[in-house]
Amino acid sequence: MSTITREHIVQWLENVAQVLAENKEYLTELDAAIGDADHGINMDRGFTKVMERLDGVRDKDIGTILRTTGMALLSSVGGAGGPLYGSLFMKAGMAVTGKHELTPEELGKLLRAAVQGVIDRGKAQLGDKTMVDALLPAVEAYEKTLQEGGDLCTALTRMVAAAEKGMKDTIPLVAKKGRASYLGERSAGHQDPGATSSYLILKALKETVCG
Amino acid sequence: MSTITREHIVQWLENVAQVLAENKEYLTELDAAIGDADHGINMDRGFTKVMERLDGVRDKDIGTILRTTGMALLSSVGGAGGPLYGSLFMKAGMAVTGKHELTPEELGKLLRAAVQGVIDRGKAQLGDKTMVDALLPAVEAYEKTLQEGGDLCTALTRMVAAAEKGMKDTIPLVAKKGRASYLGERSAGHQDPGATSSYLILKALKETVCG
Amino acid sequence: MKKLVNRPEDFVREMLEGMEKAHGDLIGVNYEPRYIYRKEMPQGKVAVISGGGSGHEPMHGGFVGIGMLDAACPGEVFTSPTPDQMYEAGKKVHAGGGVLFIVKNYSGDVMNFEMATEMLNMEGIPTINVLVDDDVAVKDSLYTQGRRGTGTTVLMEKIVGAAAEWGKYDLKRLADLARKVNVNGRSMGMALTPCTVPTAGKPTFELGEDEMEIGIGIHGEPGRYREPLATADEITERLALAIIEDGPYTRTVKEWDLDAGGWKEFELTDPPFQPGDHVIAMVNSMGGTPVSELYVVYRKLHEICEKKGLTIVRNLIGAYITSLEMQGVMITLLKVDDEILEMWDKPVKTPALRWGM
Amino acid sequence: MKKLVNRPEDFVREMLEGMEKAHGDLIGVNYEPRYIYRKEMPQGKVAVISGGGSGHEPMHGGFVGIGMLDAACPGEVFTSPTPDQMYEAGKKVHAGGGVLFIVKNYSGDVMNFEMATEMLNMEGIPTINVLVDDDVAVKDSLYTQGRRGTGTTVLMEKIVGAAAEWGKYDLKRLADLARKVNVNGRSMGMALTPCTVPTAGKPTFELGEDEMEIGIGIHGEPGRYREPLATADEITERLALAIIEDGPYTRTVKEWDLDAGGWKEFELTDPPFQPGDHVIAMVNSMGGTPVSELYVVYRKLHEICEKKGLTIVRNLIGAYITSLEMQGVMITLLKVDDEILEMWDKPVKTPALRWGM
Ligand SMILES: Nc1ncnc2c1ncn2[C@@H]1O[C@H](COP(=O)(O)OP(=O)(O)O)[C@@H](O)[C@H]1O
Ligand SMILES: Nc1ncnc2c1ncn2[C@@H]1O[C@H](COP(=O)(O)OP(=O)(O)O)[C@@H](O)[C@H]1O
Ligand SMILES: [Mg+2]
Ligand SMILES: [Mg+2]
Ligand SMILES: [Mg+2]
Ligand SMILES: [Mg+2]
Repeated sequence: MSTITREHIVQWLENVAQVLAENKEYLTELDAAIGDADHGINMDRGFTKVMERLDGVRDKDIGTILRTTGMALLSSVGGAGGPLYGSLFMKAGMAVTGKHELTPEELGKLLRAAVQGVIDRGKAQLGDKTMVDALLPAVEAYEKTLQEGGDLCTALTRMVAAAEKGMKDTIPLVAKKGRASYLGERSAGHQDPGATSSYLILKALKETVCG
Repeated sequence: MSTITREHIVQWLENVAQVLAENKEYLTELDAAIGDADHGINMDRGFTKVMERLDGVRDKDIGTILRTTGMALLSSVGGAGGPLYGSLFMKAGMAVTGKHELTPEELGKLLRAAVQGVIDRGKAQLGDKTMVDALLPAVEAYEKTLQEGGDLCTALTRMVAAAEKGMKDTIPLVAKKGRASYLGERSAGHQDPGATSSYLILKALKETVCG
Repeated sequence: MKKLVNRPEDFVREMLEGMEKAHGDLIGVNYEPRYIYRKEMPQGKVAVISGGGSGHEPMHGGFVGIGMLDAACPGEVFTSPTPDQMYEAGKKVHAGGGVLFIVKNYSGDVMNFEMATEMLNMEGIPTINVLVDDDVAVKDSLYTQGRRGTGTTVLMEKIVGAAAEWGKYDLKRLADLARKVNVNGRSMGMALTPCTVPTAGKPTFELGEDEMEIGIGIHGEPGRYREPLATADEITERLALAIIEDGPYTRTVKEWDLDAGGWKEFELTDPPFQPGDHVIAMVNSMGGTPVSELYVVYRKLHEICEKKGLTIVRNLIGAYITSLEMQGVMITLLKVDDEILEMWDKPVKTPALRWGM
Repeated sequence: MKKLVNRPEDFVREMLEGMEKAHGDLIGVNYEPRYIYRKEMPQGKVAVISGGGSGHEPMHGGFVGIGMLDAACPGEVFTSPTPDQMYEAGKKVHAGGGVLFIVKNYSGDVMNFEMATEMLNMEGIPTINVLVDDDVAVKDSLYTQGRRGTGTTVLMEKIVGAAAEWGKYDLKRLADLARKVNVNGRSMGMALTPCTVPTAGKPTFELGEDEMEIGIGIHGEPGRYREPLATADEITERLALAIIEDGPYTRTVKEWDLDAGGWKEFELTDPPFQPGDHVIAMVNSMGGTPVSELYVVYRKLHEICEKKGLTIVRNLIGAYITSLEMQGVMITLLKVDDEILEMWDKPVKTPALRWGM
């Protein structure tokens, strides 16, 4: 396995929709503890909308598919998740405009652009207890593995491991961004819902491409 | 024992105040089941007011003492209980104006006037599931016992027994007057709070006079 | 008990103190005996007074002001006020036009207001007591004391208040209008949760997570039926149809007769609603139901009324006659004619209802 | 879940349908994307628009009308609306005077409104986004995203809405006024009970019978502290002192700069309250607390303000910015000057706030 096809991307999005539907209550419960109990509901609503829109762009290039995903999320998720995941997928799409297949390096650029989109929009730093805590280490692990000569599936596997670690590492943190920040010290001891959905999305990517 | 003194009456009212304070929650619970959960609170508030006013009329005649009691209840109990018990004591007082002692017959007139005051004000009939169901049989038992030659304490004892029976007989009844009537059939199976407070008041009279 | 209270015994007094501080430009409060009164009373106007147990806020105190009530007598929570309150309030705001009492049909309210009516008339202040008994959840009137006074009270206070203020109606004409509003208004309510009287400290009844009470009054009392929880649409249909399809309702009322100088009893009959009727619709929160849910109910009510040929010409959506923090909803429909509608639209300025000024 | 709802997913839409049916003379509703708009928009007036998650009713939709908001964008319950809603609403009510967005400081609201601000300005419609961040329960601003927008939002919408309607302010002057209101307003809230998001079906947090949450926001989220239940006076004191004794508060805000055609960031500082200040006081129900309890709170608030040398010159007591059926109270104090007070007193006609017309 050394290329990512358009079919992979479509399949990935479909898998994400399914995984988020399955984890709707779990994500919402995480958000209830330190937020406002809607993250799972929001993400599920968003990817339901993505599924509706996907049919119209299935045959288009990967850039169009991902930008369409971003627009669908932007206009249906709302909350913090909407602009953040909207930016993530739109920037991801803009990084691969016109392409129908991606090399591992191109996927790396896509991922980097995606994460940068989230950071530009939300201004969160590592350790602020947000989705950035899962996304940024994940992209870095992916890039590093490729640089060190690892293959696509090794890179994706390490990416997911880093995302999982980043997600779990949010537990002791005191939130600095997002709703959880209003809780101050009380936000510590809970896993961040956004970091959790980010982990699930990256995990679905690895599983789609590499099984 | 064949006369009722002013001291008896004052003592009776004090005992009623105490008994109603003790039964405040019980009466309120009965009212919660088929009314609005305030009968015990109302009666306790009323007799607290009576106690305040009593000092000013302790040395007056029985008529004045009872009319003052009625006025105090009227301006402090509210609800249905206020005008009804207000009328009961005012009519009782008016039946014995100027008297400092009562014969058993005079007490009978007092009781009859008292009950009539309740009926005139509230228009309830026997079986409507109200305080009348305790009061009316009680007065009739008292009058009958005297007519048959019974002494005061026998008459009072039979009065209390009749009140108790009347009170308990309200349980299966469907209410026709008062708040409980809004419940229709659902009012059956519960003892009427007003009949219960009436029983307690009459019982206190017997116990004050005869022990 | 989850409430913003201090000592439960002080609840009503402290609420009144808050109202006095908040609305001192418009209203005053007398504490011994308790009543809320309008500060500036126009000479010659009939004084419109109501009262009842506390716990139904904003009714009645929140409706004292210009173009509605001139005084309100609050009892303890869910306990009718005492006759001396209505008597003193009447004397305070009487401005030469006499006094109209608006009385909700509960034995306590009826008896206490009757006594006050006697007292004021004996004092030479012409006073008429008009009843509100609009709750269709109560069926029988022949042997019982009939229907409770609920939502129509709010509408009556607005309409009759406007006629006294802006229409310059005299006492008898005002009583006629009040009676007309009463026979044309019908209500029914339901509860999702019970409520807690502060001095009692615990809920007046228990209700399972999947249950609701249909046909409640406004005193935290259980309703006519306990049923499995239903959807907003089903509940709305249940209440609306009970109101719209209610047949003629006849009862005997007892009012003070100014000419005879004593009580008179007479029959009144509510005419059923007819297709083509124009109505004011109130969707009222029982206290703890937020306005978002009321709009969900209104949406369905509007649909049902259309289907039944009733046109909603005005509406009132919010918490106007409540049972403390109870969650639930009450629907009131009042058939209007030109006179009623004209008076509804007149300006009103009270703490809880305000438009046109 | 004890609510008047049908399918939870339909809750917001059905509420909007109810509002449209109830207030069709004043407002219209667009469903795709969702926004509530004022029906008749005066030419040249700045369009004042707000929005946020649903569940805070009557805010914001209930404040659309004359002299307050021109449009409101409701998201799902407790979820910020999406940029296309604000963008379309802006295009709909823009009448040549540009658009002012009133944005509560939550990451979701801020980001979605920022995107809409960019889109409208790119479209040639001058648009400024002004923040409300008034919740003193949140202390730190240096490393976090700062204070939440809560009660001051309601007051700002009234005041800024009046300046746009009656004062004919242009966009920049209106934004200046909005900023002035924000730095002079402070709030703090508490909850006696949690609330239930319809689609979630169960309460967002659990609270024991003897506990309360202090320093809550408006999204059913837990507060800063959980404490043993206290009396109304103690709670009022806790909230009022936190507000009155709050020190200067500085944060960086990001607004669209019309001249530069891009974003600018700058610092804003809230001046602390001073003896002698005149204030508007809002005592707000979180949704399920009845008005009677609010008056008990107001009574104590009035006393505390007097003691601290603050004069309450106007008040607003009721449910204006809520968290569904949550029981609890929020206090807001806004220091006023002549300009703010003049605009407060101007007529307003919306479904939920009305006076002078
Ligand atoms: N400024 C931010 N930057 C990055 N992520 C953020 C930011 N603000 C919030 N988040 C993420 O968003 C998640 C919450 O999303 P969601 O519940 O959908 O939105 P909301 O908080 O508006 O209800 C948080 O768990 C956090 O990971
Ligand atoms: N018309 C009436 N005649 C006689 N008794 C009545 C009448 N109406 C109510 N009652 C009595 O009053 C009692 C309730 O009193 P209370 O709870 O103090 O008043 P309220 O019903 O106004 O809350 C009932 O239990 C009943 O016995
Ligand atoms: Mg959330
Ligand atoms: Mg009672
Ligand atoms: Mg009562
Ligand atoms: Mg949210």
